[in-house]
Amino acid sequence: MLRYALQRIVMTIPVMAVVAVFVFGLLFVTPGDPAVVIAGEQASPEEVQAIRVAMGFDQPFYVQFGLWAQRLLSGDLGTSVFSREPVAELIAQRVGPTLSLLFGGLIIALLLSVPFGIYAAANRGKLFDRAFTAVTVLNFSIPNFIVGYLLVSIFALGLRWLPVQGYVPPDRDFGAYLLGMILPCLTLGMGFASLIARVTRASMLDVLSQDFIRTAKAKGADRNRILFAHALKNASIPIVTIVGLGFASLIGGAVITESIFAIPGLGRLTLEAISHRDYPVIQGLVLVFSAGYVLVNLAVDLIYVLLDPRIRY
Amino acid sequence: MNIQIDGDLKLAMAPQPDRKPVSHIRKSWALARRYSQITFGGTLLLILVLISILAPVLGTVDPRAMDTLSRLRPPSAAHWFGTDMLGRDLYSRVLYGGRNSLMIGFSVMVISAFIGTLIGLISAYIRWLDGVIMRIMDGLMSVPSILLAIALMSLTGASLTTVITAISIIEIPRIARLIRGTVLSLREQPYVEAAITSGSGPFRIIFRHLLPGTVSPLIIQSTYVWAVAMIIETMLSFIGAGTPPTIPSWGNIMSDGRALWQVKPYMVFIPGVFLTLTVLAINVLGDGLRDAFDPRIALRK
Amino acid sequence: MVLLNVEHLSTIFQTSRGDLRAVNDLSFRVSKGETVAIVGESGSGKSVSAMSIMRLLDESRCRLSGKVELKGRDLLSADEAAMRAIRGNQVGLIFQEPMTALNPVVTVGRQIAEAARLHETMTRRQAAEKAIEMLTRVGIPDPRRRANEYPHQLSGGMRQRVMIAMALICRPELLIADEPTTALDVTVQAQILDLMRSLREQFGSAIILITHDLGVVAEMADRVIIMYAGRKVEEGTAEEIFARPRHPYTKGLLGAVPRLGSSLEGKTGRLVEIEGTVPDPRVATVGCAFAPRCRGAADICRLSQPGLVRTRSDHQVACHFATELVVA
Amino acid sequence: MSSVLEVFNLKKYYLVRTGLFGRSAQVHAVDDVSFRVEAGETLSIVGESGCGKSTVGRTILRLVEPTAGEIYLDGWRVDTVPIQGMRRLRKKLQVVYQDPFSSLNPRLSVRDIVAEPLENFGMGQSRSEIDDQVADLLDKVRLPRDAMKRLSHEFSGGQRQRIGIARALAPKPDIIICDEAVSALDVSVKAQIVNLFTDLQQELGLALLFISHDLAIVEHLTHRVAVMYLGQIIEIGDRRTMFSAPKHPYTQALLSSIPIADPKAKRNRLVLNGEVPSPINPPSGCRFRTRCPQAFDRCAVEMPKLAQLRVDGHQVACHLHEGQSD
Repeated sequence: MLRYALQRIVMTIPVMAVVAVFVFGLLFVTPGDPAVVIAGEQASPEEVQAIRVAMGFDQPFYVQFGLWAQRLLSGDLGTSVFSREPVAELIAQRVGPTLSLLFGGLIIALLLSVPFGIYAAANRGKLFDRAFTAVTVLNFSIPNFIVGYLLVSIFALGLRWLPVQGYVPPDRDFGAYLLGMILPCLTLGMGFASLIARVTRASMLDVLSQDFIRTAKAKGADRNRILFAHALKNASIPIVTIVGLGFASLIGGAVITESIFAIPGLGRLTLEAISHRDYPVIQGLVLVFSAGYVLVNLAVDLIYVLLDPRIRY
Repeated sequence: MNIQIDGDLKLAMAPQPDRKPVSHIRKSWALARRYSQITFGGTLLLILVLISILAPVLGTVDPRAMDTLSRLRPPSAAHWFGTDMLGRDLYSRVLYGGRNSLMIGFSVMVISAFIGTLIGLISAYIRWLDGVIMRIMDGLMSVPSILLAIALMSLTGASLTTVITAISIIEIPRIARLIRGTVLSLREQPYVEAAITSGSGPFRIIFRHLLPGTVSPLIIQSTYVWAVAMIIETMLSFIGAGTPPTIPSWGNIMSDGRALWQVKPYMVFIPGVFLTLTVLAINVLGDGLRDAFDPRIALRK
Repeated sequence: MVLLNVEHLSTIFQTSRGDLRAVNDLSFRVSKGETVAIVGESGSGKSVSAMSIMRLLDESRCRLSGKVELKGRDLLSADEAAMRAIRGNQVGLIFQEPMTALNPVVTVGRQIAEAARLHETMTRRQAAEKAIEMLTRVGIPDPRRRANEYPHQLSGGMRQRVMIAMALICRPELLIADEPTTALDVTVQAQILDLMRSLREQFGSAIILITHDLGVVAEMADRVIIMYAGRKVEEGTAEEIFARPRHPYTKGLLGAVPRLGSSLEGKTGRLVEIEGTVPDPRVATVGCAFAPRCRGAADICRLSQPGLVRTRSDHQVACHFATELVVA
Repeated sequence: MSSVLEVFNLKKYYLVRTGLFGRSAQVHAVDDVSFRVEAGETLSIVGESGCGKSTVGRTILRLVEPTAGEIYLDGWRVDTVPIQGMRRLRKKLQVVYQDPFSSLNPRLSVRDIVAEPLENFGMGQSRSEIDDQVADLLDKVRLPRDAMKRLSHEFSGGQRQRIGIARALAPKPDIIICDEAVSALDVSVKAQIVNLFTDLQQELGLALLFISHDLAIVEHLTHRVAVMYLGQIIEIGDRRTMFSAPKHPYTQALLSSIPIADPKAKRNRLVLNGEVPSPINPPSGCRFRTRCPQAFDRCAVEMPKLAQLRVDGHQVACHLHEGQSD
């Protein structure tokens, strides 16, 4: 187990290296002078030159990358061009709301998807299953900001049960924090729920058609036992996989959701960085988000070991 | 040598029992019912595409024409979907915007299908390159797609080309992985081995035995790419990092309506409904194609 | 004493291309402690008939008719709860491919114990002990360790032993074995057949053995049922069938299988061919389903379906020429 | 008689890695196998699953690269030619696969499947010339000519296997490797295909390398038999001797394990204990000793060599029979 974990951790290194090279290289493959890109079209030549020296653009590519990578490995993500603050610090300040949102969204997605997916698979072809299929494909097709606006229209503007937008930190007023997070988490979770639900249904159907299910029936097991004691553990492997793979889209959704609900998280930071052309911050954010994705998938790989004895070590 | 024909052949060659002649309409109807998802998705998509293509003859005005006298008008006979804060006719903007949104999605689909297939094929065939290519694809896939697009867009000026390029870069790894996986599993098929032992060279094997097998998974995946690309374009435009504001697209129209959405929700929801219908049509079509192509699922039905 | 009585059993699948009559008017009996082999090629309906008897088919997609009585109790009209109480308890089942028939993510010990706990009230620990005892009886060395292993850690032969242990743990009166040795190598097959014979002595279970291998039939069966295109075409004691096959299909089957050692008798000429293949079960036939492949087929064979005729007290055949063949 | 196929000391070891940091282990799939196939004869390689018989065939076909050894086809060295040169040699060496479903490309017509080797080996100038040859080949395998236009999935298993045989016959090979070519077929169809092989051999003077686990079928069509166990040939000889007086304890057990379709046949069955050991770590000395009822001390120490017995051409690798060799 330990060796397997180590092996998986080692395997994330090349992936992260590719991301780092990519993020760094982006500035150079884009047409035009990177210093001009960062400074903006209206900047004076002096300003451009200042940025060029500050960012080290006057040195050859490999030197720059070497220096950048060296600083990166020591945890230094660079300094914001706009606020002059260290990028790592900016990210640390904003990470809390985003984590709440991602975690809440994931929980809601799982709660909304897995039970219905199982139920639909167990009742394949019946009315519930058809309705389920229709609802998931519809929900899957609505961009999540529209879902967000719909939810706000109903629950905040219409019924006035929940706040329209804004974020209250949990240490100031925990109740308000929870109340304020319901709609954002629902917005984020619903689209993801459709994806997980579809995979749950499909993989349950796949497992239910296998021979060992017939064996369980032949032993005299009842429907619930077959569904939960025999099928679910087998079916959970693709479910866990899709949660891992879909995490990237969850992160993307979080950026949008934060902007709809005015939550001061990493997504908002990203948008601010874009409007300021604050490239070091964008670099840092892409790296951090990718690392998050890679970590989640590392966790997924480790969960496989618990679920499937055929994976050894 | 006396030639004896098998009984099973006699059986197979025997004239089939006469069937009642079925009219073309009934046959088509039966097919349409059997592949109801393809029929539904395809028809809806066709309608939406036609609406955008025929936008100039569907009672629209110049989508960029501003009329400062009639700003923020609600839907009426003159302006079916109302007007925006610059007094532009929303109905015309939505129809013309659909052209751009659909075109961006379609272009991304074609570009990423082509390049992704090429990369996937190279990866499956040239072993020493496989590791490198796949690590690069893994790296690209581990960057959340919206973020990747934002990063790309923030560096290049906003234009239709850059939007299409950015979204294609996101989707290429997915296609490449699919094609690589399909080719690798097809290569294990005994019929490909049989082609090798029949003396076929690599070109014949690729073009005759491998590529045809990737067509159906590619088509299925491509439809989803189209849908996803349209959603990404909308999201990018919505947060102001997508299609330039001068070009109408569903994302841009919604982005314009964002600030006022609590008072004028139709500015977001009308283009939203069009987008949702389009994505729904494409997704349903994709599901239908998958069920029709995938013999494993089809058998179970 | 009759343990299982099947009368006029038919199984019809509803497919998009029409009704598929997989089992057609099948009747047979199994007495206590008896081994009955059901023999046929793929598509003959032999497996489907076993699944129909135990009501293991998806009944939303097929129709069962006729009568299946286990110790006088009708199974086709029994509700699902009653069937569950019978499955694994009074009737055990073994399947062909032990790799896919075992749950890959549950230890074999637990899978065996589950079969016991579903029918008898016992603690987890008692069930586990009983599972280990069964593993010992089916000849698995080091059963305590093996009980904690997963199916993929066992060899094919051992997996089939696990299946047998699972099927027999409640001492069923009837064991249905669907191609139990087809997926195994011959030397392992010999081991499993040996095991099944010795367990048959110990447990006294009747066995329905479904197979296409006439060699296995000859080694195991008391009575043989030959199926073709969903119908029983011949039935008799094993000795009768092998010594005096009446139906042309049975004769063909026996001739098509090469006999080991035939080269020593200097007769390794051509094998007997049955021309053609099993007919499409969706196409309704008027006459005898075997007629298109039968060398002796006459007009009557294409026009009317032959009924079963008793040619001896222990032998039935469904062929228009059955009685004439006896004379000939 | 001349040898069509000669194999000397063929070895195929696979490396299996146990994880990224794990040690790599060697699977001895084929371990020092030698045999020859004469023109027009059938040599059968029999054994249980995992004994390496299919790997032997795949190595000869260069579908997998041999680890060591020499392979000659009509005197030409096969195992060292570059893969481009191999394509020309394939004309003489064809194969019929086990699965009649997956071995035919579902997207091609029967004509295109059978014509593929003809086109590859330049055996026809025009389309009509190739069509004529395909039609002849369909005659040879007893398929009607109008099958050409149809797709392979319209045919039954036995018919598909005939298509596969037609494809193998197309380049007029000297030898065909039949890799479990009848195993997947139903009993009655199996007999048809076995008979077809026998007829084709007589008619065309083909050599066959018949790889199978079904000894009863093998007995029916073979001239000589090689028995494999854990990657090695443990006994090889002509059919009569092999089936009447098998020498190796494994061959004896294998033959006695086959159920005979006669309820009155009373036999002394030799049921082997245990199962085939792992080819990653084969037993020392004789590979069969862990299951052999007659094993003695020497078997664990020394690997028995395949040695000629006085009986014509019959070779066995067993310490029990060493005294009888010349």
